[in-house]
Amino acid sequence: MILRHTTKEVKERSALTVNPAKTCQPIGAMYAALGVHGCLPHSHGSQGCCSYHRSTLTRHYKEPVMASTSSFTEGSSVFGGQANLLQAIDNIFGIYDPDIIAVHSTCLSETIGDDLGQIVGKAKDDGKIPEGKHVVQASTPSYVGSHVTGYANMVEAFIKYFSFNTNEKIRQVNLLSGWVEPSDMREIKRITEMMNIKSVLFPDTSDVLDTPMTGKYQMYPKGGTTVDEIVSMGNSMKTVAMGEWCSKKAAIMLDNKCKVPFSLTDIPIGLSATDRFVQALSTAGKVSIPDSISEERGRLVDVITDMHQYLYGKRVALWGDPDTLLPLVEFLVDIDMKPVYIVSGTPGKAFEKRMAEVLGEKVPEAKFKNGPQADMFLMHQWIKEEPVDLLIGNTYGKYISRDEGIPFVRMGFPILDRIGHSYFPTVGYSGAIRILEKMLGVLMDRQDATAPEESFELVM
Amino acid sequence: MILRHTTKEVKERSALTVNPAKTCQPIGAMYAALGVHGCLPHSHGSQGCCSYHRSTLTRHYKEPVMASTSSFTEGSSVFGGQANLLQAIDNIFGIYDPDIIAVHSTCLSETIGDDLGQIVGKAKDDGKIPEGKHVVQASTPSYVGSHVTGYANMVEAFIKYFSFNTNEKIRQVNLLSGWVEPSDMREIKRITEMMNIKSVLFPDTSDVLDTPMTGKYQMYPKGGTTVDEIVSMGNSMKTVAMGEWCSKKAAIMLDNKCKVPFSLTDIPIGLSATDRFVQALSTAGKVSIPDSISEERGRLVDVITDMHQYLYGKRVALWGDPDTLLPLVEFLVDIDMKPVYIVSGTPGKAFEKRMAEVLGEKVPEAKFKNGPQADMFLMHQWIKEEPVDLLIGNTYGKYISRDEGIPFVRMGFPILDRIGHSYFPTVGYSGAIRILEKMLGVLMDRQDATAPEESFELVM
Amino acid sequence: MPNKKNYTNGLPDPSELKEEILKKYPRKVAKKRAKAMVVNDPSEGQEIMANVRTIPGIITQRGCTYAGCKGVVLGPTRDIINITHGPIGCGFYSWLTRRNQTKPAEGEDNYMPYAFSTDMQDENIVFGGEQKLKTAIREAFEIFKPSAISIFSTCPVGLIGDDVHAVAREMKAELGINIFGFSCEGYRGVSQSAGHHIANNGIFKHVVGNTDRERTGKFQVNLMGEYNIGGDAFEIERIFEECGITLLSTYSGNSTVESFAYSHTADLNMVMCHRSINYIAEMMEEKYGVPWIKVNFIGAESTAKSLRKLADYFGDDELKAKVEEVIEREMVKVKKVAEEVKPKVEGKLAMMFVGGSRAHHYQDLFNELGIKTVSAGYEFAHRDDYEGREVIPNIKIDADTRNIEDLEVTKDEEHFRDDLVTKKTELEKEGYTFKDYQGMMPEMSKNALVVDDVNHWETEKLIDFYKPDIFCAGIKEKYVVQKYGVPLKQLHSYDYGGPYAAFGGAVNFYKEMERMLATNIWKLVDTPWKHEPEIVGSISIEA
Amino acid sequence: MPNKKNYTNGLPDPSELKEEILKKYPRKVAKKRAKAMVVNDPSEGQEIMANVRTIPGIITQRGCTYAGCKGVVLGPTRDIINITHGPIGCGFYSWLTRRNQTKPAEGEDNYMPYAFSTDMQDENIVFGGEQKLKTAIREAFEIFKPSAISIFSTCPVGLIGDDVHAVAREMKAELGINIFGFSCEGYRGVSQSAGHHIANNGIFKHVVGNTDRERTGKFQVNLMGEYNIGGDAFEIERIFEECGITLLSTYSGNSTVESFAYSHTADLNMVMCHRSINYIAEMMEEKYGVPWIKVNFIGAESTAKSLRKLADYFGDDELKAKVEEVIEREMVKVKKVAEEVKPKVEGKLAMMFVGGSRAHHYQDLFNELGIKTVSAGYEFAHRDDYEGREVIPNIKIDADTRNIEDLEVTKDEEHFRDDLVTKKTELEKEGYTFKDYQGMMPEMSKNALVVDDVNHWETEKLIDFYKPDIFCAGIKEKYVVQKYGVPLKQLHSYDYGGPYAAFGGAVNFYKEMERMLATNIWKLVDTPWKHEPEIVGSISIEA
Repeated sequence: MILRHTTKEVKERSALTVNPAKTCQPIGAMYAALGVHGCLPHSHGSQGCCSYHRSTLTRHYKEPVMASTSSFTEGSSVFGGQANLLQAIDNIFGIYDPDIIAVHSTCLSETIGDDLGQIVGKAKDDGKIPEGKHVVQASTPSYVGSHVTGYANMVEAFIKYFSFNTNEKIRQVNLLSGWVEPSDMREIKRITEMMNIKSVLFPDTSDVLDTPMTGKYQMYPKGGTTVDEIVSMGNSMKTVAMGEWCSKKAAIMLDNKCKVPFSLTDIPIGLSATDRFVQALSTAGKVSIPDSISEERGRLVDVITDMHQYLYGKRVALWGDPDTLLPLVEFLVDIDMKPVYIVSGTPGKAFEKRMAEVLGEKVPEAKFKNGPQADMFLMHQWIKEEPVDLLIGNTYGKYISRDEGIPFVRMGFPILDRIGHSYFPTVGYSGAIRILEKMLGVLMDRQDATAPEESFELVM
Repeated sequence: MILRHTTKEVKERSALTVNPAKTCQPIGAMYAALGVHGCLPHSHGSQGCCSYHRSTLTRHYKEPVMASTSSFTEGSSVFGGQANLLQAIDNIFGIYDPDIIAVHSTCLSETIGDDLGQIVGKAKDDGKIPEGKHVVQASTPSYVGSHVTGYANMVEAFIKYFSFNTNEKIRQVNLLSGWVEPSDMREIKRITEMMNIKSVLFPDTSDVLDTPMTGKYQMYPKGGTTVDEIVSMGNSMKTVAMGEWCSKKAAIMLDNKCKVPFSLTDIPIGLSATDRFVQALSTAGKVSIPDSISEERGRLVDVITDMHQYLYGKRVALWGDPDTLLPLVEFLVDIDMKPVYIVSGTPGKAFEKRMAEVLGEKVPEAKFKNGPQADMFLMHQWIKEEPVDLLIGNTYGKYISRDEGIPFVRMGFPILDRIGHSYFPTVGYSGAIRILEKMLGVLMDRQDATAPEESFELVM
Repeated sequence: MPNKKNYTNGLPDPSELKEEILKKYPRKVAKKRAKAMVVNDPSEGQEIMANVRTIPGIITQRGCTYAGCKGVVLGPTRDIINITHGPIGCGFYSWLTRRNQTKPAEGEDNYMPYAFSTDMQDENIVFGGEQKLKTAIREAFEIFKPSAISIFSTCPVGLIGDDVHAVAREMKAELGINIFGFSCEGYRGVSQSAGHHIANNGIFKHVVGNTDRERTGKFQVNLMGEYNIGGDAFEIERIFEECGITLLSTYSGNSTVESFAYSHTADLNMVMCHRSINYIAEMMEEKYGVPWIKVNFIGAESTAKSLRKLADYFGDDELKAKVEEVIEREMVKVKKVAEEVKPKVEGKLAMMFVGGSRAHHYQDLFNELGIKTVSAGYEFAHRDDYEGREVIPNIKIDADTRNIEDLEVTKDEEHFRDDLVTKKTELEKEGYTFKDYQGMMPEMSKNALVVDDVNHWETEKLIDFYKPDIFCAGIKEKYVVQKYGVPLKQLHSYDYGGPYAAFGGAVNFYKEMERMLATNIWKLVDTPWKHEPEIVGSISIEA
Repeated sequence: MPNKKNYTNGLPDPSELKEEILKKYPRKVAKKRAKAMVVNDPSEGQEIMANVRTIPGIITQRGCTYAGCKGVVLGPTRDIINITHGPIGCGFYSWLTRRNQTKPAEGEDNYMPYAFSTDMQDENIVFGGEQKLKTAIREAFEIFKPSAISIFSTCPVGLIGDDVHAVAREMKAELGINIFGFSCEGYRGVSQSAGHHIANNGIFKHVVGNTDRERTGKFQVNLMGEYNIGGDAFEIERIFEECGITLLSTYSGNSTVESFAYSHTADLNMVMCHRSINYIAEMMEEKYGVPWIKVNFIGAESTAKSLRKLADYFGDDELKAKVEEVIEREMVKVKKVAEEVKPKVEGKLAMMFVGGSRAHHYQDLFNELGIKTVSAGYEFAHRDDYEGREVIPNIKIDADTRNIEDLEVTKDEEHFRDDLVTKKTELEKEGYTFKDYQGMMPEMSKNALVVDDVNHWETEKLIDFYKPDIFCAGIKEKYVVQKYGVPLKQLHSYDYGGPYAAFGGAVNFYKEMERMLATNIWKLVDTPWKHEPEIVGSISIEA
């Protein structure tokens, strides 16, 4: 037992978080900013923040993750970080030459009250921002929300800074991608192309966090949404925003600032959410859903009906982010699995309401919680009380998996100990087949490993 | 121990095959014929053959696999199967209305000496083949070669029957796909499209053996190479034939019959074979290799270099078909793994020669054998002598995997107990990443399961 | 997906459906198939055409004689090396694909996970394969040291003139173990059924009676025609053991040739799958005087009935009491689950086309849940399996059947159980019936459509007409049927589930029906935009 | 991929490279960085600028004070609940990411796999977080019943005025277990280094000397600055045990606070990572009279040397003999592998930029394989780590350093080891050196480029100039460097390999170098068509 101190008696906690199912805002802001072409994220705080975020993202992607920091010391904390940021902006443009610096704040700079807008304004006034270059800034205090909040704030900041309605409507749809993998971003673009819809996907970390090995390092890889594209989003016909937590803010900003109406859908994970996404695309793009899409859907349904017996009734514990957990849990319910325990450290009242809608009738025994103390320790305690057949979540689940001997599918952030997530999508119908393949793989492996010899099956 | 009678002492055998690493010709002919649009494969033999082949293909694909049979009885075996086949052709066109019937022989009809060409000719003369319909026939005696031979023979038979050089060169390249999965066929088409080359892929089981669930059964799904396409192959500029065992015969037929020159490459599994395939395409299509291809390649190399430590020196046992084993073994050698035991029931001298070329210097300890008695029993005995870290092959490896506790990646035919192979390719650079993901998955799962608690790793 | 129909007030007359099916066929085919399709009327003795050749070109469910002999009957026996003599395919395809479970003790032989083949090559076809077969037998003996080896002939063997029986005799003499062969070439007979018969003959000739054994229990029986798919036999074994009944041998689930050899010392043979095994039961009665009764352990009620019949046979009060106790205890568990499941599945419609007995037996299980069987048929049965054994004398023996040897069996004076013959006579006087299989048709509803050797075209039409909620057949049919949005339950392999036999099996089956019939996954098949109007592109890439 | 260079005849003068690097910088930055880059000349006492602020905007390797305190020093201790007081991020990122292995006995406490945080919310920032911290401590106590709890302050804590030390005192009184806090806010100091110092202070103040313990061995030592990454400490423990040396406590690999509490009863402190732990060694000598020596267990030769120095300290003949026996036996295994590997990797070039000691220690391992270190530097070291401890008196104390408390330590009259002071004096007379760290630069080649706090731009230029065969750094650098086709070995996490310490570790490292340097995978990077001429499309889709 590695987690030897976890017992099944749940004691109510109001202050202590143990084994969190979330992390802090700035890493989300950093990830979002990486999805912009030619952008260097900048962490306005102690250099440890930047180091931690880069390390975590690097471990998840096994790819270079570049970002700079204001390197606060005690002095800056007392006198404010303006001098540090101004110097940083100067150095960054001089040495690393990005097109954009995307500054996010930290708990430190927020606590001391640094006004990023004012500082960036001063940098501009002081001529520290070269012609044609940009500094975007977002307030991302670590003590509010979670990493997802930081992502949403940075996405909103870019829209606020760049998108502009010139009153010339462009026949394109904005896609706010939500916190998904580079592979997922590729897949969303592929689906949209299949629908014959011209779109701008933002942010877009494909070709940024899955770059080829070529013998040459490129600090600003070819991927990422371009400035021109983000600007043009203000002239689009419609926005399809994926994920209430990740994308709603930016969608509202686009609506308010540029009068681009939006439709809010879930991140297209699983069957029903992809159905809704495809329908939202169809409405937004004013196109019929082509047969090729229906065929991909049909292949997914085919796998579901073929493999139903291995999925049916399986009890699942999940942890992660609301925008991915909601459609994923719905998918599990769709295919007769029983998502019985769900935690997310990310707060937001909609979580409980929507989970109740999805689970209420079908899985009345389900326990779910988000926000403070909705952590992996609590989930593990629930599991100790009554076990599950499957775990789905980030790498930290491996301790529970090993201690309890429960099959484990890695999904979410961060995945620190396996590869694949960067390359193979889990969104869309095809992505849902991958989710099925992964779940079936571990469930069937378990069956193969534990079946008595006489009932070891050749055909399954 | 399920295979409790397998011991490490290898006794030379000359007559007994135990746990074969091959099956018989007709199933290959059936699979190839399914890759033609509107075609019903027909087994000219006992109805058991047809039943066995359909069952095996169905279990592998979890999809309808339709084929008819001449339903020999004792009488037909004595008097010849002509009456049965004539009656079958009549019934099939009347009841099931395919565009093409693809007849293959069996050991039974071959032994009694049925001449398929003559019988089909008689059917034609008797007016049993409706206008615009076709009966293609291939001789596929079960006692020669293996399932791979049957595949090659049926592919050749189609070319022989349909392809025609009208002296009007068409600016397209023929692709002879080799025995790969529907997903692989899709991937080969995608790669060729990326290269901007117009091509005909034959056979093509995509959209045949991976059809969507729609609430309606379609006996002849939308996929499969069309008759027009096969006809047009006689006018193509060049043929790229994948796999010596699977595709060489048809390539030669096209060259001899239609004067379409060919280049023979391996099935593009792994890095080097895909390099050669892409280069063959480039030469055949007279196009430069686009950056997008180099980038996919670079992503593969990136994964290789990132994960090298988990692959390096791992001993692997493999079984399967020469055309897939050769490039796969080369890939393992490329990435510093040690493919030490390799068997294939399929005969052919080129196997030994090419394996020796790939393995000779790098893995001098490797044992490999093909043809008679090169079976899974022998391979298992080798493993008993000195174990391996990984097994790669079809589902029958699961018994060895369980008995010996060896991680196991399913590749090849048939895969009876897992899904995924129909949907996610293993060819091309991206397919190679999938192979890496699968191998790494089971190797790392093993590490996670067996590591002492104090060295259980979070980050890998 | 088809809309479901409601047949609570009786089944509709499917005569029009039958006509429609036949319309598609060429005249001769239609004529033949017409006789294989019967609109059932249990009040009349109707005749069905069965056990006749499948018409060439028709997409049938059927397999071959080899499959019936090696795959079905001998396959589940673990302590014998079954060598397939022929090209590699047949041995490969019958390698572990039938889910016959077996449970050897530590150290006991189990050759079932191995495929043995002579892998004939063209030179063997041209010059004969006997030498290769002999060498293969010697190699098998040398490596594995089995106590028995059998040889299964595939199609070319008979044609090229290999005498597997002579080889077997020679090798038996040379190696000193039991070795025997089967002429079960795929083309013999019209289906697997011929293979069953050949297998029965071979086992009876070469194994049964080879060893005697001291009585080890008060009530010694054999269970026949039970192949331990998914552990069915284990569940029946459990019940027998709890009732104090000694199971000498099962033909052939979880079996050994060792146990076949002394199975003639049983007091009674119980026959589950009538089609595949009645030959041995018959021969054993002739030779040893052991009577047989038909039983059915599929369905909780049927299991109870069969157990009671067994107890009645022995007439022992203690046994009867024990049987009642077991039934009562088990039925509590069964009823609990049935009560939970039945409301969710009652009134659903089933079809089943499979085997030589399951298409009949499983109707009992469905009945227990209130699920109606609207159409059924066998894949390889004979008329008696449909109409009951009383028609046997009237069955015309055609050429295909004549090709299968009918063993001439004579009384074994030393071992013949006159006591059992006496017992049988007495019991019969009291109305106890032996060898009394009634067949499927008398037990099916009026207007149910009974179809022998159903084929693909008929399957399509049946689904279209009845819109069944569940279809039972085999792997080849499974995904065809499911594409229509109709779940298919494999009754050969149980879809890798089970056991479904006896009481525990009934519970499993009820739960499986809940899974298959109370799910919403089939509602996912239609796209939500199926009925939406087409939109003309606006924000398209080309625009 | 860069072409490799050959430096067998000495390293080239990198002055031009340095100029080129500096050219890119704004003037003030260039001026500062110039002092942090030294073209090494081991014959002179050169000065390097170190332990100064990283310039804002520069992409540095460095982390923060919290990382040094909680992550590095306290993280590896298993029997204490380490609560991060702050927003969730810091606790999350330091959760199990440093590979400090630990091996509790059955039933012993191990809180390392848990992340504890007060997860501060905005109301805690506005109204203060002390109450929440108290509640969190009570909850932790109630659920886990630990014997000690510590509190780690993150950035906002100091700013909003939470007094974690007062909270600790209050809770300690309330709960009756050892509770103490660290003011290790991320912004204190200029790197992790400040955190080490703060951690040293806290442990010394709150733990060391808390319990006495009877002597359990003849030779009692502590090992300091060894964090059991990848099991290094286990390997050293094994060697000590075989030599008969009693390891009281390791700071802090595979450690417990329980062992820190009696660690003052040791006869000697051995310091591995000078940077992170010398404070405790110093303070322990002042308070308890326990002397310390610098050791290095990275590299087989260094290990042998360190063991001999240890034996010489105790001066015991039996111990000396035992140490020689162990060295001899282990070196046989080490040399065997070295001989296999060396020919394959000899002459390769390495660079390393990491830590406060590894960039120095690992040069020994590389030297044993004939691999030359062309450039190196530390991430968070001080001048003494480069130039040797003799420069300490000359180091200018700047404001950032002054912010870190220097504990005032006084002699503990009761426990002070006068015997050890005497021993030390005697040994010193014989030429034995204590506290004698020489630093990295004197041991590096002439013209090697030494760079403190190397950054991304410099990394790029270094690679371009030297074309190294292997680059050692951390996770943030790994994939950047590898994109150049240069393999990177992480020397923080060992890339999830190891142990690399002592003799067994050397064997592992040699083999790892064989894997990394003798492979052909880097030759796969270039496409085979890289140098082919462009072809103009012919059979294209559009055509």
